[in-house]
Amino acid sequence: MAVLRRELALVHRQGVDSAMVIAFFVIAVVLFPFGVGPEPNVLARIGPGVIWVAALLAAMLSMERLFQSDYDDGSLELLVLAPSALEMTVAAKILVHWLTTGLPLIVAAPLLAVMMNMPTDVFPVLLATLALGTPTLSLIGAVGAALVLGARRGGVLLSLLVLPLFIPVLIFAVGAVDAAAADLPTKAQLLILGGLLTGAMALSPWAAAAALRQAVE
Amino acid sequence: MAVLRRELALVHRQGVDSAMVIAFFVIAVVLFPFGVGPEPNVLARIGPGVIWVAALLAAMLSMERLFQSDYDDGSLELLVLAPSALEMTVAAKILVHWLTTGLPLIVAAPLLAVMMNMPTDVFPVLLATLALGTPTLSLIGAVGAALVLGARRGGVLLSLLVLPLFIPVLIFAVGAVDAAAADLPTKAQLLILGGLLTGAMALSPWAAAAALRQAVE
Amino acid sequence: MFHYFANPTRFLRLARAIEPWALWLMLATLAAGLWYALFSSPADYQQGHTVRIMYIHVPSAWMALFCYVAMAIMSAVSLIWKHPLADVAAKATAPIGAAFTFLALVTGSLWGKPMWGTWWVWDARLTSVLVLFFLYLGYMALQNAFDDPSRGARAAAILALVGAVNVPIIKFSVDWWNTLHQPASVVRMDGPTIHASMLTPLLLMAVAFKLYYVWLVLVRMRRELMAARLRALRHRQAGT
Amino acid sequence: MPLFEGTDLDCVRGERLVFEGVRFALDAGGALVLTGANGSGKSTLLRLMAGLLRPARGLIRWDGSDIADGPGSFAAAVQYVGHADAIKPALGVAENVAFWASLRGAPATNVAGALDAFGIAHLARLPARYLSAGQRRRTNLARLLASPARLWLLDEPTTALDADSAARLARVIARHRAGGGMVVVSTHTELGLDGAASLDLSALQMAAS
Amino acid sequence: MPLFEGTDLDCVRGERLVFEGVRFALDAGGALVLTGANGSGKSTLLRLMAGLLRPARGLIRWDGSDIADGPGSFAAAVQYVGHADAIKPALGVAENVAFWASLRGAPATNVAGALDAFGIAHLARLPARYLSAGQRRRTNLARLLASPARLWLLDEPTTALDADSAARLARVIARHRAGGGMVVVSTHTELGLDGAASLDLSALQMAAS
Ligand code: HEM
Ligand SMILES: Nc1ncnc2c1ncn2[C@@H]1O[C@H](COP(=O)(O)OP(=O)(O)OP(=O)(O)O)[C@@H](O)[C@H]1O
Ligand SMILES: Nc1ncnc2c1ncn2[C@@H]1O[C@H](COP(=O)(O)OP(=O)(O)OP(=O)(O)O)[C@@H](O)[C@H]1O
Ligand SMILES: [Mg+2]
Ligand SMILES: [Mg+2]
Repeated sequence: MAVLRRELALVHRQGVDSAMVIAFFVIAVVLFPFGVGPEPNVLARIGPGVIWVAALLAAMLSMERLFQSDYDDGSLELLVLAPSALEMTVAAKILVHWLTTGLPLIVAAPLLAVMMNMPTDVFPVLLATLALGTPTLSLIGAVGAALVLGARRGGVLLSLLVLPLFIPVLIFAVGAVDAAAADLPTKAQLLILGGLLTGAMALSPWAAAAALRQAVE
Repeated sequence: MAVLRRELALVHRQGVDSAMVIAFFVIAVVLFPFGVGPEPNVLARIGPGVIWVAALLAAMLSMERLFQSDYDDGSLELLVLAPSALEMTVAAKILVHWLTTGLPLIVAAPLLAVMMNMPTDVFPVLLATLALGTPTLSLIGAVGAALVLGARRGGVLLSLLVLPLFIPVLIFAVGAVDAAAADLPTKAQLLILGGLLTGAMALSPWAAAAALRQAVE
Repeated sequence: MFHYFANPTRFLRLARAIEPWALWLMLATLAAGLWYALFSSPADYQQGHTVRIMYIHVPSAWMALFCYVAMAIMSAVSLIWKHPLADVAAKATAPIGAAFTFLALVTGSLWGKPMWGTWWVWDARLTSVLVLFFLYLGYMALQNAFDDPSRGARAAAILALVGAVNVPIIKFSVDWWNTLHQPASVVRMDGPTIHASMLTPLLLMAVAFKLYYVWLVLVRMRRELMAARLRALRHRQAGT
Repeated sequence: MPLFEGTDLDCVRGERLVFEGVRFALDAGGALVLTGANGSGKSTLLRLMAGLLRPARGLIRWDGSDIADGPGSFAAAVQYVGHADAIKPALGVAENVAFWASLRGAPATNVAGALDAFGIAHLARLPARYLSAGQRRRTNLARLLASPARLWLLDEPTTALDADSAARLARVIARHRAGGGMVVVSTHTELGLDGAASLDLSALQMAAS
Repeated sequence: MPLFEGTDLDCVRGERLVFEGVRFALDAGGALVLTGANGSGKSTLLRLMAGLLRPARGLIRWDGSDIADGPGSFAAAVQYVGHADAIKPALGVAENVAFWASLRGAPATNVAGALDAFGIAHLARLPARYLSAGQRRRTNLARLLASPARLWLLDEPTTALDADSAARLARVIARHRAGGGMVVVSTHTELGLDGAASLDLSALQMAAS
C-alpha cells in the first residue's frame, strides 16, 4: 500500500485540490440559475439533473490528471515494471481520486440542493445516489484517463470516451431522485446503481492497467 | 506571423481537434435531456442556457492546453525571449484557438437548438450572441490559462479563475436569446456583448503576456 | 525489413476474389428482400404499413450489434496474438458499425412516432443503443488521436473490449427491465415467434446487410493496407 | 545458459525498423556497455530488456524463461533508470526514494545509505522541485541502492552528473557487480567499467544494411 | 567596457541564495565556460544572462545597457538553449527549426544548412516524434545556425550527443567565435574551446562560505 500512502501524501502536500473540485461543482451548479433564470419551480424541476451533470463534469475534469503526471515524469514506466501488481496500484490511485473528489461532492451536495429549491425529503436519496454513483464515475473515468495518455487534446478526447459511459449512471441516479420527489419507490434504480458500481469495480482496474501497460510502450 | 502559421500547421497536422470540440459540445448538450427529462417545453425553456453553458465548458476545456504544451517543452521560454513582441504571439495563439473551437461551435449550434426544441426565429440572435461571445471566452480564457501554468491540477484551478469572468457573457447572451424568444428588442444585450469583446481584445493579450513572462521565471 | 510490413499478399488476393461475389450477392438478396418487404408481405393488422420499417430497422439493429462484437473479437485477437490484420479489420469495421447504429436509431425513432407516440424515450434499450453509438464514435476518435498509429490501434482495442459489456445489456435490456421496446421474437431460445411471411423478407434483408458489410470491410481493409505500405515506404525514404 | 540473454532481436517502433538481429548474453557479475551513434537504438534496446517494449521478433530470457511470459521473477530482479526522472517535485528527496523502495518491498532503512552513496544525504528533506539537473539525476540513481535488484538497466546514467558523482556511480556499479549483480548501460562517454562486454549498435546497423 | 558583462550578481531562487558576487565579462569572439559541481548554479546563471530570471542584486549589461530595461537590442542578439527541447513532435524536423528561425526574422533558406551542420539533413522531413534523445538535441542546436545571433547561451549542450556530434558542435562554436560571436556554455565535460575564459561556480561558493 505504498501507492496509497504516496498518493495521499501528494494530495496532502499539494493541498487545495478537493477544495477546488468542490468549488468547480458549486460554480457549475450556480451557473444554471444565471443561464436559465431563477424561477423556483423550473429550478426544482431541473435540480437533480443539474447537480448530477455538474458532478459528472467535475469528476471528468479532475480525472484527466490521474495518470498524466506519472506518465510525463516517467513514474508510470516504473510502476508498470514494479513487482507489485499494477492492478492494485491502479485501484489505490482510483480510491484516492474518489476520496479527494467524490467524497467532497457528497458533502457539498445538500447545500446545492437547497440552492436549487429541492424538497428536503429527497436529500437522503440524492446522497445515496451520489454515494453509489461517484465511485463508479471514478472507476470508469480511470479507464478513460489511462487510454488517452499521450493522445492529442487528451482532455476533450477523454470527455468523448467517458461521458457516454457516464450516461447510465446519470439516468438512473436522476431517475431515483425524481422518483423520490414523486413519492415513488427508488429501490430499483438504487439497485441498478449498485450493480453498475460492482461491475465497474470488477472491470475497471484491469482495463486501466492494460491501458497503462500499452501506454508506456 | 510565424506563430500564426505554426499554430495552424499544428492544428492541421493534429487533425481532428475541432471535430472533438464539437463532439464535446454536442455530448454536453445531449446530457441535459438525459438529466432533466425530455419534456419539450422544459427543454425549450432551458435551451439557450444549456447551449451557452455547454459552449462555455467546451471553451474552458480546450483552453487549458493553450500554453501548456509550450510550457512543458520549453517553447515558452524561447517565445518570451524572442525579439518579436510576446503580445502579438499571444494574440495569434488566441486567434487560432477561436478559429478551431469557437467557430465550430457556431456551426454546430443550430443543430443543437433544434434538438432543444428552440423556435427557429431566435436562431439569428443565438448565432449573433455566439459570434460575439465565443471570442470573448477565448480571450478571457487565455489569461486564465497563462496564469495557471505550472500550477497543480491546472484544469480545476483554471475553471475557478475563468468561470466567474465568463458569467457576464453568459448572462447577456442568454438574456438576448430569451428576449428574442419573447419578441423583445435584443440590441442592448448585443451591444453589451460587443463591448465585452472589445474590452477583452484590448486587455487580454497584454495580461496574458505578462502572466507568461512570470511563468517562465 | 519486409517481413513485418510485408503485404499480406494472400489476404489481398483472397479479398479481391471475394469482393465481386459479395457485391453481386448482396445486390440480389437486397432486391429480393425489398420486393418481399414492400409488396409481398402483409401489412400488420395493428400497425398497418408502418410495419415495413421493421425490414430496415431490425437488420440494421442486428448489424449494429454484430459489428461491435466483430470489432471486439478482432481487438482481442490483435491484443493477444498481435495479428496485424486483426487491427486493420477492427479499424475498418468501426465506421460501418457506427453507420448501422445510426440507421437503427433513426428508423427506430421514425417507427416510434406512430407506435409509441414519441420519437424518443429514455428506456433501457434505446439508451443503451445510443451509448453504443457513442462508443463507436469514441473508438474512432481514440484511434486517430495518437501520433503513432499502432499506439492508437492498441488503445482503441482496449476501449472496444471494455465497451463490449454494453452488448449483452442492449440484447437483454428488454428482458431485464420492462421497456416500451418489444422483446426478441426472432433470435430466441425457443425458435422464432413471428409469421413466415414476415420472417422471409426480414431474413433476406439481414443477409443482404451482412453481405454489404463483408464487401465494404474488405474494400476498406485493402485501402488501409495500401496506406500502411505507403507510410512504410515514406519512412524508409526519410532515412535512418 | 547465461542468466540474461537476448537472441535475434528485431525491433519496430512507430512502424519503423530500429534494429534487427541483435543478440546479447550476460552472466552474474557481468556488464554490458551499449554504444553507438545517436539514433542507433540504445534506448530502444534497454526498453526491450526491461520489458517495456516487445520485440517484433526474437526472445529475451531471464533465467531461462521468456520475460514476456507474465509476471515472474524478472520484475523483482530488474531496475530501470531511463531518461525521465520519476521524481515528484512536491515530495522530499528521501520521500521520493523511499516510495520506490517500498513499492519494491524494500525496507525504508536503506534510503539514508542510498542517498549518502550519491552524496545527496544533505538534501534528504528538500522538496525535489528545488533540485538542479544533476541533483535530480543522483536522486534517481539512489533508487538503485534503496531496493536491491540483480539487474540494472541504465540509460546514459552520467548525463548531468559532475565528475565527482560520475566516479561515485562507477564505484557503486563495481560494488554491485562484485556482489553478483549485472548491469547494462548505454553511454557516449567512458564509464570505466572493468571487463565489460560492449555492443556497438552503429556497427551492427552498418553490417546489416 | 566589455560587450556583455555582469557585476556582483546575487541570485535567490525559491527563497534560497544560489550564489552571490558572481561577475563575468565577455567581448566579441569570447567564450566563457561555466563549470562547477551539481547544484552550484550554472543553469541559474545562464537563465539570469538570458533575462529569464532577474538577479536579486547586481546588473547584467549588454552593450552598456541593463538587459532588464525592456526590449532592446539584446533580445535580437541572444539565443538560449536550455535543458528542454522546444520541439513539437507533430512537426517535421525542418519545420521545427524553420519556425524558430522565422520567429526571429531569419529567412527559411538558412534551415537546410543548419541541419546539415549537425548531420541531421537526412531527417529533415521526419516528424520530430520519432527522434532519439541525441537527434532531438541536435535539432535543438540547429536553431543556433538557422537564425544568426551574437550571443549563444548553452546549458550542457553536449548532453546526449555522440562523439561525432560533439565534435561538430565544437567546430560550429569555433566558427561562430571567429565571426565575432560570443558563447557562454555550462558543461561537465571537456568541450575543447580555444582560449575560453572559465568560471568555476563551486570554487566561488567555497570562497564565499
Ligand atoms: C430509436 C429507437 C429504437 C432503437 C434504438 C431500437 C433498437 C433495437 C435493437 C438494438 C434491436 C435488436 C435486438 C436484438 O437483436 O435482440 C431491435 C429489434 C427490434 N425492434 Fe427496435 N429499436 C427502436 C425502436 C423500435 C420501435 C419503435 C419498434 C416498434 C414498435 C421496434 C421494434 C423492433 C422489433 C420488432 C425488433 C425485432 C426484435 C426481434 O424479433 O428480435 N423498435 N431494436
Ligand atoms: N526553481 C528553483 N527554485 C528554487 N531553487 C532552485 C530552483 N532551481 C534550482 N534551484 C537550486 O539552485 C541551485 C542551483 O541550481 P542550478 O540548476 O543552477 O545548478 P547547476 O549548476 O545547473 O547544476 P547541474 O550541474 O546539476 O545542472 C541548486 O542548489 C538548486 O537546488
Ligand atoms: N517512440 C518512437 N516511435 C518511433 N520511432 C522511435 C521512437 N523513439 C525512437 N525512435 C527511433 O528509433 C531509433 C532509435 O532510437 P533510440 O532512442 O533507441 O536511439 P538511441 O540509440 O538511444 O539514441 P541517443 O543516443 O540519441 O539516445 C531512432 O532512429 C528514432 O528515430
Ligand atoms: Mg537514447
Ligand atoms: Mg544545470
